[in-house]
Amino acid sequence: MHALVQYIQSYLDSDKTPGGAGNIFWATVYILLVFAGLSVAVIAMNWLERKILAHMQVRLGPMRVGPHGLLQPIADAIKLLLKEDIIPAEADAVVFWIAPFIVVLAAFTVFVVVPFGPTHAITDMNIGILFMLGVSSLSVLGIVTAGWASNSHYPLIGALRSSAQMVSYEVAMGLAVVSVILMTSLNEQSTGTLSMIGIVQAQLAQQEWFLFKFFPLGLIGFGIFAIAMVAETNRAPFDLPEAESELTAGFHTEYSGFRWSLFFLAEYSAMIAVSSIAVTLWLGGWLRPFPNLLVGPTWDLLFSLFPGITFLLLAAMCFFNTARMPKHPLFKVQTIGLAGFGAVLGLIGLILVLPAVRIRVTDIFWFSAKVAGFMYLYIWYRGTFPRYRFDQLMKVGWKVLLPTGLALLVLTALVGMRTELWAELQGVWRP
Amino acid sequence: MNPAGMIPAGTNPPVATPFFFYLLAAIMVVGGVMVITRKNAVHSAMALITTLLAQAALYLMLYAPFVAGVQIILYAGGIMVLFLFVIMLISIERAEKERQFNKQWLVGIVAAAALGGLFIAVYTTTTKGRALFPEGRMTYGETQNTQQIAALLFDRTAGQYMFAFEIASLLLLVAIIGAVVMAKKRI
Amino acid sequence: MTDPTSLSPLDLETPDKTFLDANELVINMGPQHPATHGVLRVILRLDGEKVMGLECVIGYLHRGVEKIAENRTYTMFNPYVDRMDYVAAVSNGLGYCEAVEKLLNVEAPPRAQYVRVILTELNRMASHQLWLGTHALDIGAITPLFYTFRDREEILKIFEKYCGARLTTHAFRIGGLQYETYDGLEKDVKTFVSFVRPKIDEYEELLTTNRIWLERTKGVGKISGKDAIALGVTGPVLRASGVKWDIRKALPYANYKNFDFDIPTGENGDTYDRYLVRMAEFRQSLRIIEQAVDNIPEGPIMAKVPKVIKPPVGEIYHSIEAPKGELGYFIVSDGSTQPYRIRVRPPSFVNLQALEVMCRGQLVADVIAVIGTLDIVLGEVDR
Amino acid sequence: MLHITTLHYLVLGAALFLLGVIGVLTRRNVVIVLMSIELILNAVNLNLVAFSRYWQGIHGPTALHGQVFAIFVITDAAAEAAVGLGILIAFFRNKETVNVDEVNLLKW
Repeated sequence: MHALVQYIQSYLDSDKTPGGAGNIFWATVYILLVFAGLSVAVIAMNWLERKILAHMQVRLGPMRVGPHGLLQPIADAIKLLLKEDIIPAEADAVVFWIAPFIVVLAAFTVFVVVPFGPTHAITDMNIGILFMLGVSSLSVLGIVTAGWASNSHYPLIGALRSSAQMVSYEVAMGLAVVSVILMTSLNEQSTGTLSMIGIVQAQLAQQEWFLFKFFPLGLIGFGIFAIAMVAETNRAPFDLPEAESELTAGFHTEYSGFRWSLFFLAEYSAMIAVSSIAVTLWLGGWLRPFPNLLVGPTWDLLFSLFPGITFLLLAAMCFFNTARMPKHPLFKVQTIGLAGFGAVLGLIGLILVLPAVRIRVTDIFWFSAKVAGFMYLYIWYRGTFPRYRFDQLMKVGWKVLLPTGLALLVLTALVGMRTELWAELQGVWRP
Repeated sequence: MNPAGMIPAGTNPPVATPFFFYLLAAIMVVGGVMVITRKNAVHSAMALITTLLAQAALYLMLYAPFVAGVQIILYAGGIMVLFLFVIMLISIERAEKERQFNKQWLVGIVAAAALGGLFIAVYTTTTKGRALFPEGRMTYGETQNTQQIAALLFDRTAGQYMFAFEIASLLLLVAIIGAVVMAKKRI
Repeated sequence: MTDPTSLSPLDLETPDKTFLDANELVINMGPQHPATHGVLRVILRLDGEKVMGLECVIGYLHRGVEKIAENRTYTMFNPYVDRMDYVAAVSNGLGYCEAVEKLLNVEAPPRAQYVRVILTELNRMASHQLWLGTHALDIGAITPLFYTFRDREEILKIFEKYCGARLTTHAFRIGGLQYETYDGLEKDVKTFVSFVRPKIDEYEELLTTNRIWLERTKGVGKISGKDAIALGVTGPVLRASGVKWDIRKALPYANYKNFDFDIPTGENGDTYDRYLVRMAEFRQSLRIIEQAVDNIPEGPIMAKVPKVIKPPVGEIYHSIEAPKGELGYFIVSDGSTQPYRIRVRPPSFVNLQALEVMCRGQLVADVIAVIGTLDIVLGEVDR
Repeated sequence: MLHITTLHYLVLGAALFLLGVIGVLTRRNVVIVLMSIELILNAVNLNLVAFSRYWQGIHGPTALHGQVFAIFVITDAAAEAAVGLGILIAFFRNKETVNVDEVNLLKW
């Protein structure tokens, strides 16, 4: 028993990830935490998307289930779970059954290497970014098989479109990622890295987010990735596979209930996954703003107060809206619910202000905040853009992003090697 | 991270190696059998994907994470998607009802059995009481694997495979053009 | 493979289409397709995703409006016309009432004319707003739909206040108006004009320079002015092809000649130009409404029309510029209380005939955009 | 049993190789024949990576030639699959079949 406690405690002083330290207990804890956090994030994202999109479109969005529709995702989940699980008669039952699980597994497995902080990742792999791209590309298999197994035309066309789109944009995405990996090798030993943690540490060491590296090269790479990641997740304006006006609902037309909700879960966690890649590669991952410029205990204290303050602000918003609730007996439950929700948020905020908690969550907070920015962008795109036509989508992928990516790669290499190249050139000209 | 990229013995040993090896090996063999026995090509493809993923895990156990990554991204995510695409483009309803094995299946089995006998003969050969392949002496950590492969491929001094690498890229280019020429309706 | 020698000469002349060539795919779009705006069925002949030809199958919403007219008195038929183009009911009513007035040789008093113009132009805006929302939705932009419906609501509120109905208004009567305007109509309309003007900029901000919108609409569904005239296309679709033809100017009805407004035209005749023309028409409608509201004269709202309408024997064709194009009524009277025959020239029906010309050679996704840009209402197509 | 040696990997590779060979020699469906070829290539790859680890034990951690070979084999597999499936599509378009034993004419 004592040995077990010691085993558990031994990790707490480690400066490695649980996987890196080989601590199975903490690895399991981290896996559960990431899984739970992801589920909560997907649920919150569901509500936020509906709310934000609604407010962009001069609507209110869900308002009935719980105060301001806060319980709507839960109601939706219950409805989906209680729905009859229909497998079409002519469908290939086994493949139909497996397909959503492939998608969900692919979408969740990538979070093994997502670095929420220098030690806050399940594990750090030597091939981290390659692993993320590879595993997230596996979801194509699930989509293709889902469309095929439905044995129906719309899902099949939707699946083919979807996977053609994902495979095409993976190319551009990969090129943008490689340009970042070239940037990581700009140190004395010129040791680049594929590790997600290593990439962030390289940004810290070079005192620059890769977004601004070799301006505007980093920005272009980020732009390519930011476009490709929207296409990769089949979201607006690249949501052709789900173009309602053409294809009903894409590859998951025949799915219902629980299995459909798996696709839904996978879509949102894939969005979070690609956003975390973008954050890690270009936006400094878990690093707080100006980690090299604004140093010192005062700044550290100030920036580590952000998580608590954010939650307290959210709590204040809840209380403000509680005060604005109609004073009618019918709204009593809702008012109490909103106040209770605000109280929970406030409590979380207070806990996050505690020094012991503060230093441990600040990295996670900055990472999540950056990812949340991307999530907002996704919603914003959906509210703003019309849908691309399929040939235009392919044109953007192959004729715009791919050549830009190739040029970017070559330019990044040239700029990164400029001193060596210059020395070489001088050697050639003056023998 | 020490310079040699070597994990000192005892700090972080692999967990339950035999168990995972046999588990993955069983998955691979069952997957392989399913690949060659399924009527439906999609089922075959799914079985092959399972085999490939299990093999990627075996690569990880062999301290070859980069190959494992390439296996996942290229094989499972690229080539198999291509296979599934083609299977869906060509109708397979008819193919399922037809005879699955060709007329020379017996010859094939016999030839394969002969080959298997050869394998057994080779692997059971011992020279002076020693097996042909004794166990490797050390296990190496994977922290520098990618960098070392890159050094072999690209480094000016240590790199031996740069020419081969360029040839491989040419091969891919030829394959792209070939595939487009073959598959396009009107050029 | 068949042995080539066994083929008949005829077979050799027409080689098998499937050989080394994609076979033409015939698919049905509709009648329950979400993007066909009702119950239009389009039979598409496709080569891959390219449209080789198409055929519209209509009549799923046929109610025999023209036949009904033969068994109703002139007054009784008036509400029926609202049910044709149900998003522009006021225009339908205006056309019918003016046609019968022409047959009776009476003219609505000036006050009625002004109110008619205001309501018709408001209705034109409502119709265009509905078109914009659904058209953008078809192309994938969901937000404009909510914006346009928010603003259309204000128009419908004015209609409701005036005549009690929102959609099938039945606002006009033969000879003028049924109702005197309510107190504050002018104020309501003026408030609406100042409210909606920035909103139109808002729609344009979302779409006009949006890259994806440009890519989806520019060069899509092109039709030349010549083709458009040959096919009898009218309204914004014709004007977008560069033909300056607007019945409000060409054959002025009501009192449109008193108003100062422009006819917006396009150049290329593609979907984007049609969009621009309609957006410009919003602004022209606002101009007309402003002029009309400022100058509503006092006076009677009904001309002297007999209780029982019994037009003299004869026939009349009267057309107006409905939001979708030329809406014409051809009425044959045999001197009785019921029309001998009424024939409606619905703009949607005629414009729909241009669909094949516009879509040939385009992609399937463009068919949806083109159906949207034609702004058809199946109630009017099928009648 | 307790130690997984190189031989274990070699036996597994041999088994997969044999499965692939059987598939290639007996199946009629071209797609499955191509998949069997992938199986063979993978068996080879497994051997190469196992050899690589064995070689590392003798020549130090940078002796990764087997892994480099495996990467080249994967590249070849990609090229082979692309061309093979391209041929398959052209073939299917002409003959409406995917059976290997019906490809017995040099010309049709």
